[in-house]
Amino acid sequence: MFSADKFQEALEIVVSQFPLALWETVYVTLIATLFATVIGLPLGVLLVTGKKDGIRPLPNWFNRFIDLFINVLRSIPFLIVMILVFPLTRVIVGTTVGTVASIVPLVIASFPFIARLVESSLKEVDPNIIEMAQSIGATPFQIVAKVMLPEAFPSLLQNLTIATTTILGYSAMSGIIGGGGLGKIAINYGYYRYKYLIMLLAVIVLVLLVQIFQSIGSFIATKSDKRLK
Amino acid sequence: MFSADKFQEALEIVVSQFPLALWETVYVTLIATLFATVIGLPLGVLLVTGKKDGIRPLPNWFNRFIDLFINVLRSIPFLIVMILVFPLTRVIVGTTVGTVASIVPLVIASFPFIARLVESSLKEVDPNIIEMAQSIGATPFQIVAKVMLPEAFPSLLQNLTIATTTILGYSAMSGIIGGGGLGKIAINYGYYRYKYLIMLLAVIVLVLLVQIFQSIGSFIATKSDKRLK
Amino acid sequence: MIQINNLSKIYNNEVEAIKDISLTIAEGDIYGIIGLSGAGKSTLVRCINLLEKPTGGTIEIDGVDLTGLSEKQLREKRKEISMIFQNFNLLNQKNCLNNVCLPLLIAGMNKKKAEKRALELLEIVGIKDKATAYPSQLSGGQKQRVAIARALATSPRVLLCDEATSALDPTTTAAILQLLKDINQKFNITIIIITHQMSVVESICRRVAILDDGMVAEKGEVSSVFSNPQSAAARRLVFPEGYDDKLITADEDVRFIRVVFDGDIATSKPLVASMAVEVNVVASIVYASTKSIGGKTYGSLLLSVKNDEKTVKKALDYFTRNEVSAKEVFLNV
Amino acid sequence: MIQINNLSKIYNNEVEAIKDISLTIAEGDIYGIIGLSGAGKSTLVRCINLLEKPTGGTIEIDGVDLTGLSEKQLREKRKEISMIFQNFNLLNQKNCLNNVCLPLLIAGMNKKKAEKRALELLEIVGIKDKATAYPSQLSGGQKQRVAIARALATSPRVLLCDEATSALDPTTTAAILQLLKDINQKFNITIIIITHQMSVVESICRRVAILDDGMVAEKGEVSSVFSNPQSAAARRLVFPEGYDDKLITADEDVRFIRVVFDGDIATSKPLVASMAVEVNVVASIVYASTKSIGGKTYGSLLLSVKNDEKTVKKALDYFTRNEVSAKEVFLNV
Amino acid sequence: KKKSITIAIPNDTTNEARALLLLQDLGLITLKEGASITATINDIADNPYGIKFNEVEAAQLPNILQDVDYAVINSNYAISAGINPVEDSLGIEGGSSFYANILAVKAGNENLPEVKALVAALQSKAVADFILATYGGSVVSAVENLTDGYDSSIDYAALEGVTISVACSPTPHAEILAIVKEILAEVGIILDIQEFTDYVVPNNVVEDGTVLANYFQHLPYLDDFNEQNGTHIVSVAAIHVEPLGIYGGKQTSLDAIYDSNK
Ligand SMILES: Nc1ncnc2c1ncn2[C@@H]1O[C@H](COP(=O)(O)OP(=O)(O)OP(=O)(O)O)[C@@H](O)[C@H]1O
Ligand SMILES: Nc1ncnc2c1ncn2[C@@H]1O[C@H](COP(=O)(O)OP(=O)(O)OP(=O)(O)O)[C@@H](O)[C@H]1O
Ligand SMILES: [Mg+2]
Ligand SMILES: [Mg+2]
Repeated sequence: MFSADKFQEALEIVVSQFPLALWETVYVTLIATLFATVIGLPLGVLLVTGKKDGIRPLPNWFNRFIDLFINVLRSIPFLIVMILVFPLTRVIVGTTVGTVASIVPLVIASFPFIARLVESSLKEVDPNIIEMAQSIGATPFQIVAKVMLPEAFPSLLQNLTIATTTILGYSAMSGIIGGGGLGKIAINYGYYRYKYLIMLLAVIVLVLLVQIFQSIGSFIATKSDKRLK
Repeated sequence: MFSADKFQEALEIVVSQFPLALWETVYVTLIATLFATVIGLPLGVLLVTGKKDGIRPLPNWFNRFIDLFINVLRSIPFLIVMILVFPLTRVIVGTTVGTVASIVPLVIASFPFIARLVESSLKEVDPNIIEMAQSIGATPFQIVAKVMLPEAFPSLLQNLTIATTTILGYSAMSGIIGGGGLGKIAINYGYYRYKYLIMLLAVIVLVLLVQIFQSIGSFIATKSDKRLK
Repeated sequence: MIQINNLSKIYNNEVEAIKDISLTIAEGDIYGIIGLSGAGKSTLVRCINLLEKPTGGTIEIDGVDLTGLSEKQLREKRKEISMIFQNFNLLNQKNCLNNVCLPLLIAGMNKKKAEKRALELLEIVGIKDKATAYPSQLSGGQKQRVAIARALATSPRVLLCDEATSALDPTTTAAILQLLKDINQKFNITIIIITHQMSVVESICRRVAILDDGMVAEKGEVSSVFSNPQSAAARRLVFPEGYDDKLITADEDVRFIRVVFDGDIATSKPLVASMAVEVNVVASIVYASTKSIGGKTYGSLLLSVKNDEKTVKKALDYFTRNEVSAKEVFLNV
Repeated sequence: MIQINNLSKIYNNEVEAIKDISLTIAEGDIYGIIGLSGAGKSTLVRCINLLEKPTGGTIEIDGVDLTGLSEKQLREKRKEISMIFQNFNLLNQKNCLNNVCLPLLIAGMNKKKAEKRALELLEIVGIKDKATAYPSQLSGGQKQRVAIARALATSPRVLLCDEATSALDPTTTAAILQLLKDINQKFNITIIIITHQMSVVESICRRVAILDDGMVAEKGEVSSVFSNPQSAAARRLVFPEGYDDKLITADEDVRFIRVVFDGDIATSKPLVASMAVEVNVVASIVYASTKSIGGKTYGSLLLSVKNDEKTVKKALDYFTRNEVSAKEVFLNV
Repeated sequence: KKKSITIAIPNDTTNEARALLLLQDLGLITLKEGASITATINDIADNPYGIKFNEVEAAQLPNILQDVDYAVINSNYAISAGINPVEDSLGIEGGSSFYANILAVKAGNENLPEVKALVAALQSKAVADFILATYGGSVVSAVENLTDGYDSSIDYAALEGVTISVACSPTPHAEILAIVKEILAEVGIILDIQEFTDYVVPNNVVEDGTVLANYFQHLPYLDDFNEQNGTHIVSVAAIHVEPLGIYGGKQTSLDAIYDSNK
């Protein structure tokens, strides 16, 4: 299927482009995940605590607003998010092209997703335990910080791992605005240039990367879960 | 910002294309979610039950294989998934283009994601309750069907809602292979033709759709959760 | 002082868990709340610190109506009220030490001091060796003791115990009760104890309220309620099947005397036997629950004697002479 | 018959929860397991149905070694063994009725029949009115009763009860125990009861094992173990602080007699008093736990009498004559 | 240290190569010997001005123009974005029909009456007029002998009611096909225009027979595609040319490049 000189060519590209691309993928994914978590986590917390029967009920219009806001961002296709956030990217990064600039739409597209996952994790915390925290006079902030987040930690970690690999998947598309990374190589060579061997190699490295993220995430989540004996 | 004739043009497109596109979006999303769930749910169950300390431990190599398999699919950018599944699409749908054909790559791209979300939900089921089920001689299948799934139901529903909106987002990209829908309109007009008004309108409809999905999902999840009083 | 006025709680507009309850609990008191399963005991104490929003009525602690407080004021107030939950409610992801530390950290103590205090408390409840174990690695009784340690950690002014010793063996129970008694005396804290172990009420409570189907069936000094239960609900609890209508009606020729030992009398004193010898009253033990701790007897006896004014009087006099509190009990409604 | 041989369980390679335990539990027996909190009681019963994989030893039920069974065989076996868990383990998302139905459906009964049977059981445990309530809407005791109903639903051959009445008031406890006794007699099922309520052991168990720090400190007939506990652990449980080293050493001039009432003697018989009058033995009650049900007395008394061979003999004779089982107890080690 | 110049170029095969060839023509870079329609930035032999390249999806170039010094943009995207290729470009490809967009079908179908009818309509004067009027020189008709829209050698009566499907890109192809649709409708032929936003699928669907023809690519791209994928698609007519131009973003003239090496 793959001839000798295709191998030769692929090898060259692997050697010349993969190290940088790998590095770009890793740092774009991690930084985007980091920022998306920084925004998504508090938002997810608000989604749970602000509910009518939550620990710090917020006005109903405000809840609806956050809900709508997240849904708006989640309903916009990533391609369009990329365009829409250009002005924002420009303000933050100074430009809209390149690897660094691609982090902004990634963050915008994924923090609502993380917020929903956080919401889902926090909802699993035993209401009796939250009640206990209220009974000792903990403030809503303390309940979140000292009870809900620690109790939901394994689940949060599990979900953040899911988010990270999703972001990694999205990051492949950032080649569209000049972002780099393995996803871009896979798409550029595989999709636009039919060099399936290179695509395959890029995908293999991506898989390894996801595998590593996933293993680390699951490992810590399982290790840190004190409910299992 | 938007001149009168732009409105005129937008209105025409809204009237002529939106109804079909809306319908396409809804059915592609729902059918894709359905199939992705049909595949992803059992897979997610296997991920939890097959673990070394699960209720039906599977050989280690098998667990690793499923894990790898899911990660492989999760690491391949959606664009590439679309291309790679062409042969499969042809076998299943008979063609590789069009709205119906776009369901296949959507399913392939999203069932691993659903499997992970299901895994995350099922992990939250109280191990003591599973133990109880074992003590009454329930088979692994019965434990899954009668204990784990019902106990995790609100969380599963919450996560499936997340998955549905993510699939809806992905479906926008299926315009590339001739799939239809609001996402395609948003991308074709907004992304390729800079007709932001039409894009905006398409996005608004998408948002409404997500809002509806989300509301239904959250509503049922909350209603069905018997842990809250 | 805790003043509960006309408290009621209706769940989901249909289950009337408690109905129009009024109680006064004096500062420094140890107050028992007993009642059948489902009587509303947990609901009542959960209303005291407003974990459950009452449907009606007020709760005043030291003259402050809790139902009228702002969120923030309520939080401050709650720091003075500890609760031991019926189902422990430990954080699953934190070890015992950190579970006990939690209320201390919430109250603003620094980590180091909190850990020191937590260790002390774990030692007091006898599970210092489990400090680094997680709840899932503990036995039922051990979990309960962590919950007790946590509740005591902040030296609260009010302690609400919802079946705080139900998972403990008698020895550990006695030790925990002694601990509660000690801190009650030393720090004058008010303790409210829900329990279904009558021995717990007898051994540590001063006053008791008996809940029945969401209402207070009876309340008062433990000695008087237990020796002379007026309501059917009280009798059912105080003499679980010891009280039996058949028995009473069949034996119209006996009368009952309840003797309560509160440690003032030495074990070695052979009361029932001596009474027979000394004043010639032959009493039969209908119900007994006593134990001797450090040579003193605690608990109660229900004796039956001949239905005869003089005999009853002789018996009561005998006990009074011996400085044992005794009362005639009327078991027929 | 349940035969436990050299069973041991070590958690995480460090906590030796039970150590080399061997026990034989006869078919149709009601067997009590008592011990201090953390002694290993729950671990032991959890090993019996192999919920906990023992580190060593075997468990034979009716001659079949469970540890050697295949998954499938084990499942079939487990259908004959019900367990009431210390922490209930109810499905939170199912109402009481469906919780009780679960083991029936698992066993293959059709939905309709299962619901009928579940309702019957809920009625028996006294919470039929809560059939459609969810666990979060139940009181502690109500949850426990659902767990009991669930365990009884399948009419098991063996019933493992891990503190099955700890959250229940005395009246409900008595009713549940009566229920257990009835089904034990009617269906000859073997019941293993973990409890820290000595009254439970006394009122329903025939044999008892006392666990101490993971080992069997003592085992045998309830009447003999309770009247003459040999081990320190047993004494600590049987006479919770009633047994007190100081007391014993201080009073070398007394000897102890334990009297067990098993319903054979009428309440109205004034034993202690009569003994004083009739044979002139003045006994003092060191520890008492008795109750009278339907005119019969159940429970036990620990009496102290003068340290004198003749007095002790006279007392024992007196009880024997009155057909009450009594034994001298040696509290000093 | 002076700042280097950045130029954004399309990231898809042919457009990237065309952009690089245009820059070579402008004397900004030199490509390796033999670099052709598949050239990438890896094929740059000499980059005397130290230009940095950003490979961006073709459609996004107008959007990011203001963030780079220059961008090489396809005319169709430039027009859509309100940029006038004739007036605004700092350099533009010649009207060479080398890059003419073609109508392509699977080999063997060239002489089908449906294909012939389609070709006749696409090469009509009406279409040429539409292109001129709508795109004003930024899309140039490549048809030499304009027809009246119909081919006299075919039997239109036999084609009545037939549906012809064509895969195409949204602009300008789909817009041009809209005119064709009207022409064919006159004789009862239904044109099914299927828009695709990528450059791979339209060839695949022609190859597997899902659609009859496609109209989105130029010949060099098709040749490369056939070679790489082993497909057998042939061109039946050249319709229009979309010259690629270089536009100023942060810069207003190409002088900034030439100056940068001084
Ligand atoms: N999963 C576990 N990991 C580590 N240690 C454990 C685990 N489960 C129980 N233990 C320890 O094993 C010992 C015996 O526990 P077990 O639950 O059998 O006690 P128990 O006799 O039932 O006590 P209780 O009356 O308090 O319920 C305890 O010291 C407990 O801390
Ligand atoms: N969240 C709720 N929703 C509906 N009903 C409830 C709820 N919580 C409690 N109840 C009902 O209220 C009544 C009183 O419950 P409560 O928990 O106060 O009883 P309790 O006296 O503590 O009983 P126990 O001794 O069994 O713990 C019970 O009938 C119970 O079913
Ligand atoms: Mg309660
Ligand atoms: Mg236990």
